[in-house]
Amino acid sequence: MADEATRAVEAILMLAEEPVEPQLLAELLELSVARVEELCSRLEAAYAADDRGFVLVRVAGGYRYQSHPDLAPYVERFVLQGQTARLSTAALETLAIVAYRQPVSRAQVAAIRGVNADAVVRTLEQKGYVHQVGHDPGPGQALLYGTTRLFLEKLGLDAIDDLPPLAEFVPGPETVEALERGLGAREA
Amino acid sequence: MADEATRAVEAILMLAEEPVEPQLLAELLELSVARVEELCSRLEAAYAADDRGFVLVRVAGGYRYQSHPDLAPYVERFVLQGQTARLSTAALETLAIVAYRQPVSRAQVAAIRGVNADAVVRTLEQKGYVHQVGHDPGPGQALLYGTTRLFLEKLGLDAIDDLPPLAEFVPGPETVEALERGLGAREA
Amino acid sequence: MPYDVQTPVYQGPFDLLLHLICRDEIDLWDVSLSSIVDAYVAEIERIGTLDLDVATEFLVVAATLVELKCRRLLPGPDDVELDEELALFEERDLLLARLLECKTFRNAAAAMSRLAAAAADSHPRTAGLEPRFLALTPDLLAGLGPLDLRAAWLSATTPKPAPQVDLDHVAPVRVSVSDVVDELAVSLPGTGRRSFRSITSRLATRLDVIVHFLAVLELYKQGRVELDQLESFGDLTVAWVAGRPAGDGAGQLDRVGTYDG
Repeated sequence: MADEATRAVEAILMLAEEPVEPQLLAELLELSVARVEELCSRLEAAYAADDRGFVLVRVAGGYRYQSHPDLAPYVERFVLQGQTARLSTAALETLAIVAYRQPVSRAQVAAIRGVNADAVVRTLEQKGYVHQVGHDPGPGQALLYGTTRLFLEKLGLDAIDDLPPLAEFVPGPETVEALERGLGAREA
Repeated sequence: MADEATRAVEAILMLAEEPVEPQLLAELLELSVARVEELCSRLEAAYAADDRGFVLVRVAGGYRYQSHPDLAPYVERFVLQGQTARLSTAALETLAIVAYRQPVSRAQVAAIRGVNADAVVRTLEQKGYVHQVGHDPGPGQALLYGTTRLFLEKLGLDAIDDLPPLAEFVPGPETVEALERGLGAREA
Repeated sequence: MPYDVQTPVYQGPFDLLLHLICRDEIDLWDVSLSSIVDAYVAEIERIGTLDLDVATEFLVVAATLVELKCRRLLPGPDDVELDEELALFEERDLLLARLLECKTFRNAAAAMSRLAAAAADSHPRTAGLEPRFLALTPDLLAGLGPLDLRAAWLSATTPKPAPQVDLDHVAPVRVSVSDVVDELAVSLPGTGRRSFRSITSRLATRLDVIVHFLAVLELYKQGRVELDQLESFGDLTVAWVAGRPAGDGAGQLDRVGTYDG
């Protein structure tokens, strides 16, 4: 017999439209956040053990139901509309810079990519992946950007800290060498 | 070990916004309707046996997940907690499109927003902000929607003409194209 | 609904430089200056009508590369000041650092793209409230004003505004270094010594002059012209090397773009 709290979590998540934060669940159920997280972990495990076609995931700071990834072929037949267009390389690179360097100004993004970033940042803002988070205190008061909750949802991340560390992406020694050689820093 | 068809039913129902007819499930899964109904009955029974906080119900000619009726007090608390107290961006944008473009069909709204608008329009209709105002004279006879008196009252407007003008804004080619496509599209 | 269209155009000067160095595995010092500059000029031509900032960045990086490379071509370190040499190293290291940074974020972008692709296989439930609970929801329009509605309309419909920079005042770049090398190989043999200023006197833009200068350096490298400069910043005299008429060099002209040394 499942306990009432666990069943209540299932009921609430079934009709939530966005990931539900464990804090809110804790408040509604008059339980500690830790207990809520424990209940959710158990549910996740139970669905996996029962081999259900849906999963309970923690994303963007909350819990929600999603279809099981391995059923994507069936689901895609059903969800014809609302498919978002793939992001361009330029948009992805800009998004990466905002994600790792936030809060960051458009000028800073432009400096890293070597091209004007205004149009791309505007597009990302319209799509809801980045938003304005403040102003640079320095002269010029440049607008600063950060990533949104939607961004976390799209990447299936719980929090921005769950991004792989940037250090993992620093080019390897071969690339560094090739670049150094290319620029004449090393004799060929 | 659950079979693939059962899992696919769960996945599809999990992300459907409206009850899904067994005919559609049968088509998507390449099964007979009778088989689909059998799978769904088994799922209903399994959730009941596992004492889940949600139920699979047959409603309005289709299947959908709902919260278990005996958990209504928690759900009510969740609703009142204000998690859904303001319109989602999707709903607000849809409302704006209906307000400025009325009379407008759901297909046209979907074409402008790029995602299916049925569930959102239904919510707005249930809340009494929009209502059906007629049929498109063209083929398909799509239902056309407009805003209600309640909407005007809530926004403190006398008449719909009192909405801030969009004069300085000219829709770009994508929007125009989407509108045209929407006009030609069959009402979903 | 606006779509991002992926075009084969390079995403800025670093992109092009990374492409030249990494993807083609080219040692910039083994290829001719002209092919580097040609690649940059080609990109500037392609993007020139779109975005002045991008074109400027291309020019800055191209200029740095040209400067680095020219130092290699010019004879002996004796006449190069130590300070200048150090400044040049600094510029080079800065360029290297920027390339590495750019590449790092490019790798991160690829990883994020994979994460997004994996996440896209799993669709969220967004069905929302069951009708029986809808009556409970508070006034959804509370605190909403007409201007919010207008803003929502704009966010729903605003297409991506294409960047529009009026570049009518910028003359399009038409010549490449190899074109000019060909041209000079035809015109120079008949004229003996000519000053660089007279060669370039009718050119409209600074970029054209630079391209001609690079072409002259290319011919010098091939041993087909002699250069004479009496004083720093003075005019350069270009003389065709006798005995090597244009016809002879046809084979070599095709090979502009590769150095032997």
